[in-house]
Amino acid sequence: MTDAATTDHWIRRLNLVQLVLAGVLIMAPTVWMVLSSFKPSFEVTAYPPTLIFTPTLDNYVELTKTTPFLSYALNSLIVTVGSTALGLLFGIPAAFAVSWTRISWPAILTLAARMAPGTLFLLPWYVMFRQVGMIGSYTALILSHAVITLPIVIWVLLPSFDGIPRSVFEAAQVDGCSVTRILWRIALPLVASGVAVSAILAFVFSWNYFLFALVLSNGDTKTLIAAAFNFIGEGSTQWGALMAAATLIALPPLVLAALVQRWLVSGLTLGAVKG
Amino acid sequence: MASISIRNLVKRYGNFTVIPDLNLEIADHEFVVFVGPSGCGKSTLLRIIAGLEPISSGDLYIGDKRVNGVQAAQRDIAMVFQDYALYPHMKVYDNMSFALELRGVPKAEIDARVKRAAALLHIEPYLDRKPKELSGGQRQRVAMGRAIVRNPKAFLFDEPLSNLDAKLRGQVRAEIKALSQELKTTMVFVTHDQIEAMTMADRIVVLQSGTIQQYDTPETVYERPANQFVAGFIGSPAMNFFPVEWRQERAVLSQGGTAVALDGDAASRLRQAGNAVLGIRPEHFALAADADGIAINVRLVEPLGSDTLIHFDLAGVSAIARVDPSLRPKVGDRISLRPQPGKTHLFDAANGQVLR
Amino acid sequence: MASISIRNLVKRYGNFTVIPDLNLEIADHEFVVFVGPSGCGKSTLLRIIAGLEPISSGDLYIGDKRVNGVQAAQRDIAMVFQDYALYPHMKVYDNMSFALELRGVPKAEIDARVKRAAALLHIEPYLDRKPKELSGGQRQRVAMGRAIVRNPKAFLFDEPLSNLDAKLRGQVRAEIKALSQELKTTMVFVTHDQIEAMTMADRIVVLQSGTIQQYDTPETVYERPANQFVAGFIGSPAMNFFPVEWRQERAVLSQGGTAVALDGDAASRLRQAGNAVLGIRPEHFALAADADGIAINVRLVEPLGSDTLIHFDLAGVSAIARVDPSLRPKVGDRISLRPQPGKTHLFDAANGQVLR
Amino acid sequence: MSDTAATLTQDRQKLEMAALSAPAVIFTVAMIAFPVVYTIWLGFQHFSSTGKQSFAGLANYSKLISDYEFWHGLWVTIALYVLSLVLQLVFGVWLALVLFHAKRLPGIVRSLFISPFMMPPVVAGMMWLVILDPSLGAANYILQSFGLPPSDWLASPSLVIPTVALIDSWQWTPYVALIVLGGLQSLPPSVYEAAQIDGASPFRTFQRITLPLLLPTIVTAAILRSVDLLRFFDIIYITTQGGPGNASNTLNIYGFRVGFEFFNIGYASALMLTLTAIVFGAVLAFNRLRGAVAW
Amino acid sequence: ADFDWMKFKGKTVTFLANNNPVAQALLTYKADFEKLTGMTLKVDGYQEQQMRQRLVTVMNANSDEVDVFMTLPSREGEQFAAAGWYADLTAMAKNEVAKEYDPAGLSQALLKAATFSGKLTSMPMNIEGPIFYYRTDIFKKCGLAAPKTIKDVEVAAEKIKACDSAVTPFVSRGLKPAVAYTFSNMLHNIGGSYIASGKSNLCSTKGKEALDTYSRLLRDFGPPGVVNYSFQQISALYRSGRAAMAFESSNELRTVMEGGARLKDTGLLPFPAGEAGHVPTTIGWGIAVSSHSKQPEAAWYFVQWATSPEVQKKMALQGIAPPRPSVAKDPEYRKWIDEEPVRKEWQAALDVLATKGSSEVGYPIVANPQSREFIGQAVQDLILKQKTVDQACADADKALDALIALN
Ligand SMILES: Nc1ncnc2c1ncn2[C@@H]1O[C@H](COP(=O)(O)OP(=O)(O)OP(=O)(O)O)[C@@H](O)[C@H]1O
Ligand SMILES: Nc1ncnc2c1ncn2[C@@H]1O[C@H](COP(=O)(O)OP(=O)(O)OP(=O)(O)O)[C@@H](O)[C@H]1O
Ligand SMILES: [Mg+2]
Ligand SMILES: [Mg+2]
Repeated sequence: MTDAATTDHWIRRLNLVQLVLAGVLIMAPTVWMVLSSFKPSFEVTAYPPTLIFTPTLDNYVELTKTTPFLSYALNSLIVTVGSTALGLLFGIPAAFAVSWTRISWPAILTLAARMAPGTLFLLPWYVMFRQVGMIGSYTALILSHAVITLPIVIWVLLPSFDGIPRSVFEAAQVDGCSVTRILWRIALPLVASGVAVSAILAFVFSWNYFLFALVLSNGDTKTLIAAAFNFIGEGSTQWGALMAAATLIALPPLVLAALVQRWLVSGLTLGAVKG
Repeated sequence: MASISIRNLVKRYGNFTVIPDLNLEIADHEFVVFVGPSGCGKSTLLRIIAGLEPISSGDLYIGDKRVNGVQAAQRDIAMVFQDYALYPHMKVYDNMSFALELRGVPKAEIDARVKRAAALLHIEPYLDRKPKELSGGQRQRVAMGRAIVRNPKAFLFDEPLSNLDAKLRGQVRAEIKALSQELKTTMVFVTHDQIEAMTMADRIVVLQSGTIQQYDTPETVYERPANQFVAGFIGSPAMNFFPVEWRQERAVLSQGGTAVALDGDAASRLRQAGNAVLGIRPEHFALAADADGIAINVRLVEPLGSDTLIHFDLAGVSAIARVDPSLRPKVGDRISLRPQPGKTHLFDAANGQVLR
Repeated sequence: MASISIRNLVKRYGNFTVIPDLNLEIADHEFVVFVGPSGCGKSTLLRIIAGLEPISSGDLYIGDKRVNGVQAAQRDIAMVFQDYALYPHMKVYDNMSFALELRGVPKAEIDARVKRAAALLHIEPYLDRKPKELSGGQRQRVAMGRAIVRNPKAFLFDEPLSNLDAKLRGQVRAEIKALSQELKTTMVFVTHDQIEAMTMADRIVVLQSGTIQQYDTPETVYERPANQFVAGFIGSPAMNFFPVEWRQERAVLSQGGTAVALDGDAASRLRQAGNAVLGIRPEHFALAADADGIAINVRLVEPLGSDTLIHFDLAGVSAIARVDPSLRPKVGDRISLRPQPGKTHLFDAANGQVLR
Repeated sequence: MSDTAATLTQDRQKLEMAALSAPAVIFTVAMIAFPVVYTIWLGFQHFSSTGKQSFAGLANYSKLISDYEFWHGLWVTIALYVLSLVLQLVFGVWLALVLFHAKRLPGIVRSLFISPFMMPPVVAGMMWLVILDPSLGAANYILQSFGLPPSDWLASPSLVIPTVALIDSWQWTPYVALIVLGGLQSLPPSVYEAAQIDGASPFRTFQRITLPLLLPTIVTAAILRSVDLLRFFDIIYITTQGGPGNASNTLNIYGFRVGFEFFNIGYASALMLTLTAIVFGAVLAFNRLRGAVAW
Repeated sequence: ADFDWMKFKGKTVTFLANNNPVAQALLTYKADFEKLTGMTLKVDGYQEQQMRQRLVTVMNANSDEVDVFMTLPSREGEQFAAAGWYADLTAMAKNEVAKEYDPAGLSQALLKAATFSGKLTSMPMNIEGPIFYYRTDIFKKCGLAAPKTIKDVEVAAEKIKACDSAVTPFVSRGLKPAVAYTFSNMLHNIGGSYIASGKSNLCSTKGKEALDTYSRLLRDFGPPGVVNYSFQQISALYRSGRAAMAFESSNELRTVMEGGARLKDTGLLPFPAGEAGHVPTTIGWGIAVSSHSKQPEAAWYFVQWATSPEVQKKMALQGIAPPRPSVAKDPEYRKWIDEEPVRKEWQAALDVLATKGSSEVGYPIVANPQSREFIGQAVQDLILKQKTVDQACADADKALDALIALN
């Protein structure tokens, strides 16, 4: 008994060590960022780095004072949710079709927009959306961000769909399911974890992308991320406010990730089929 | 309810031809069982009928509609998969009700049908479980249930009972048979179980390497196998084969030259052919007076309860005879056996075709 | 090579107790077969022995080492899974060689062993394929092959032959038996096939709802079932049961009151008990003179080739008799049957225990 | 007649499949067709410093071939790409496994583990700029408090690429991990039982079962990372602007500066298109690989 | 008399702003403008690089979306002017002005810097330039007086290195594109020039001396990793007390003084003189009207308001150095200046900038931004000891000659 118990124990301990190690490496800068957001601006770059300090909310107050933070956040939310939804809406069926037919050019095509440097799109899109009078509209922003979210959704879901045993789909066909039904009723629930991952990723990418908003938005539809830059500049680098902004910006994706966590812990295909 | 008709069907996987050229007519309401060695193409054929596997060439008719390109979903066929293929995310109940839901069957009726099928398959206690919480046999029964709640044009069953115990299997078998009679639905059934094949089938298709060896009623297949393959495949333990010759106006085993008593009909056929393969089923050996029969040494005894199997070597062939357990033979005993008259089979030594 | 010993084993899934309290000793080199209805806990027990399923309470010894917490990888046990669990990304060859590679067996020997197992299972042509390109039976054989290339402390087989045809199954069965004798390895084998159980086992474990009903040699289990469950479970078609009473100094069927001729021994036991359940196997009915036997109406005839089954109703019970096919009974015929003397079983009407 | 009906239905599934990918395809084409054509056109233009345009033929492309900065940028791009990709895939898979086994980790903590890539890249760059500052930064402070020699990090021409790769890996390893974690969730569990029975140690199980089964997912992650890594921009732009010297001047940084700071739009377009072609090639290669490792 | 602020009542003017302190100070009074003119001001504020990116896109698309934008004439003036993005303000600045506007009161140097081919392209919003920050306490401790010449700076650096090893003696910009800003000041002080007879002139004696001195100061007395240093790092280093001398923008005063640690021990000077005396770099943000604007007059009203003495005084009180000497002398502003000694020194330095300044940062050519790259490259090569001075200047000259030829 002791033998087995100790091996088990050691394995668990090893895991714990790795977990802590990974945690420290990954989170230290993040922690540094969050702590910095509670420091007076000049203390952020103090040397030696201060660990003990009197926390202050000044940076956050500053933030709300100098930028219409909430309305930017709302803009960001609209654009991000919109483009994530659009990405999922277009991407899920496409990923399914690509996985089913094993014809991969549509997946590669959607990625094409990600292969080109984003700056390449600025001018043409500005011209294009101006042509139809959509500069500054949420629609233009959502569409442009969907170009980012779509390939993420497709590519993240591809291996998940590939992993579902074919015979489950076949059973559904025999049951009288159309392809679309198979997708929604059978395949989708089985790739829940993939959908969760792709949704998180699409959200984060869209949320943090500023280049397109730079030219396609106007003062009213500017996204939060563009505001973060405003704290960097000659004579105006406000470290504290920047860190506070970054902390607040990182918060929604973090909350989203925590929310969809439970979809990440699945293992549904167990027991479906032999083989 | 529909007939199924397969014409000049060819199926290949890449270079590998599973079915070289197959013709088969299954009448409306008929209960047909496919048997054949593992890998001979039974599942493939079923999947082709279901519309899950494209045809390399040839035609497939269901009713009198050519369905070559028709999608599985449109064929209105129910199928039990060899590997179950349950929906992992659905509870047992939903696995079974899914197809009905799709067809817009009213809730109450769905419920009634699912409950009935569940009762029939003894899976009522598990309706609320997910497939992964079931045992192998239970999963198989769910797969079965998923098919039988429906009322399709045809049922296709791919070894649906292989993981059930004899008793349950007997029950379910009877239920399927009753179902087929009640619904008058065409049924195609793949099984490795001879008893299943014999008791359920209106007709049996014996397949080998994708070609039909015989397509006839169970009795005919058993009693008048078309060739040596069928003869050897159907029946358990398998038929014993001995090369025989017509020598000096009597039938003798080619190896060793022991004389075998054949009835007149068989003897005349052998005389004509000169040499042949003689087939005798284990249960068609009778104990004989010493002079009359062939003396053998008991090499192994397998008591099955209801019968006892005697293994022995004869003319270079390892053979089996099935005898009454009351006989209690012992290893090393020397006994004398002879084929029951009228129960012997003769096959062409070259191509295995039965000699008639 | 090792004995397996299970003491006071309890296994629960959540609230659901699969195995309430189980004790079992499997000797070194022994070939034990588990049988029991679907869902009775056979696979669970196998998985516990393999170390794949944690124990709720109790102890498990392999050899004389307590292995409760030992990981499966350390137990040195080979197992064939009911659902195959092949490695989908490996070719058949690699599926089979993997375990040997892990053990650092030299390449040449690996090759020899894999080739041998493949030959034995008739899967040589598929060594280069991936599992998804195989038929059901072929996959099952690969699963089998993966186990038998090894030389472990014990083999665990979970219905390893269920998808094979009778002929192949017979061959593989014989090979496994030979293997077990050659390697002298402890074997635990789950099957639904009675013939498999009877022919292979040194001892049979009959399980029901996670409890052992009988643990004995095949003959004993067949001939002297410990209780009505075992009696009904072993044998195919199943034993017929009729409630009987001792009335006016003779045995009569409780329902209808028809007299049954029992041999002296059985009669005295029934007299003592007053009432009981009479068990007669289908093959233990003999045709009787009209006066002697019990007259029945043939309800259904099932010709199996080697035998014929007659279904009939008696004393409210639907019963089966197995008779010689030469009899050619027809539905509606009225015939007279009697139990063969010394072949009847009597069970306590209340708890099903055999009356001795 | 029945034949045509049959063919119609036969094609129907193909049609349905096409219908499923149609929205994505149409949307993408609608969004990128114009920019791509426009950029290709720009690539053939010459912009004089006075803003006059003229047709330049292949001049921009021939300039490319003789442009030392281009070749240097290509080298920097590839070095950074390979280094970062390897780091991120290796540690991403590791992190995914660690997280996968830490089943009882509360959701919020788990999402903290993947938080770095949720941080805006600009902020991440700024942050690392401070942390890695040779005089002021926490990194050297920590090194020195352990008695280790300080390092110049981003300021050393020989260290800048590894350092930038490390920063990028800090940020994006969790992203790879998340993708791989999604893949891990969908692996068939029974296979692991079989591996245990076969006597595979945890390491061997990983090497022979998990890794090959995960390969399609890993390749996917590699594809998604490739399209970003080959266009390496944000972190360099924030931290070194391509320096010291041109030690971290990737093609994308170079192209951006040529276009938006030096206003040579024609040449910038040629640069960007070349870069796009390189990314496209990488994606095609990986897509091939994806087909090869599918199971 | 007949100037009517309300002339364009009801119109909307869009202003693309660089979200820096200058714009921030200005936009505090946005409501005043709207009240005064009855116009609506739509502000679109971005960080500098982003603003430029947006501007380039908008202008390239010939869009009228932006009426007014902020610009750095010293950097992109030539380029934007060549591309025709600036509306010509010459006439409007003469005729369309309110009486109190006083265009002549603006820094003439800055106005000149914003004039290209005779066209006035933008009005100055502020004045700024690199100045010399030094630690009076350390200088005292090491027995040093405030440096008067570049030589003094070198000597001081040497001494400080010996006397207080914990601090970095001298810090300035080392980041490639940022170098030109400070380096130009040194070059001009030494008496060098970028271009002589149409050729790049870095390999002249003075040019080489400037390159050598600048890079030597940073290499021998600067912080490790100075090649990545720009205003952020310099301010942070100096503010935390770890640098004795810093050569950095006047704008950074606020950042440097944050937290108050440097308030009492900092001295400010124009960068010490060279052989050519003081030729400080003086630049300023300008505010320009887009040539694509559909309402240049209305836009001009905003420009005029933003650069009016009244508004600039208000901005000055928020620490934005005014490009109008008159404002710098305003009593209210003086009072604010006198509140802190550093402010006094700061203003004194700025006064020198205003009078003696040159706005030449990098090469006075269309490809100015690109020219800064090569200057930076040369300095970095020297700091990193990858080239000799001769090599570095020769390489730079070669590249810059090609650039000049493109003009
Ligand atoms: N994960 C689970 N959760 C709940 N119940 C389970 C789970 N796994 C198995 N069971 C139940 O435990 C019982 C025993 O299962 P087991 O697989 O051992 O049966 P078995 O004897 O192998 O049956 P079969 O012959 O059908 O394979 C079954 O009733 C099954 O429903
Ligand atoms: N995807 C495939 N690629 C290549 N060969 C295949 C593929 N699928 C099946 N086969 C081969 O086709 C033959 C027929 O397979 P099929 O599944 O129809 O056999 P089966 O008669 O159902 O056998 P079993 O009784 O073992 O289930 C087999 O030899 C199998 O190896
Ligand atoms: Mg099959
Ligand atoms: Mg089981």
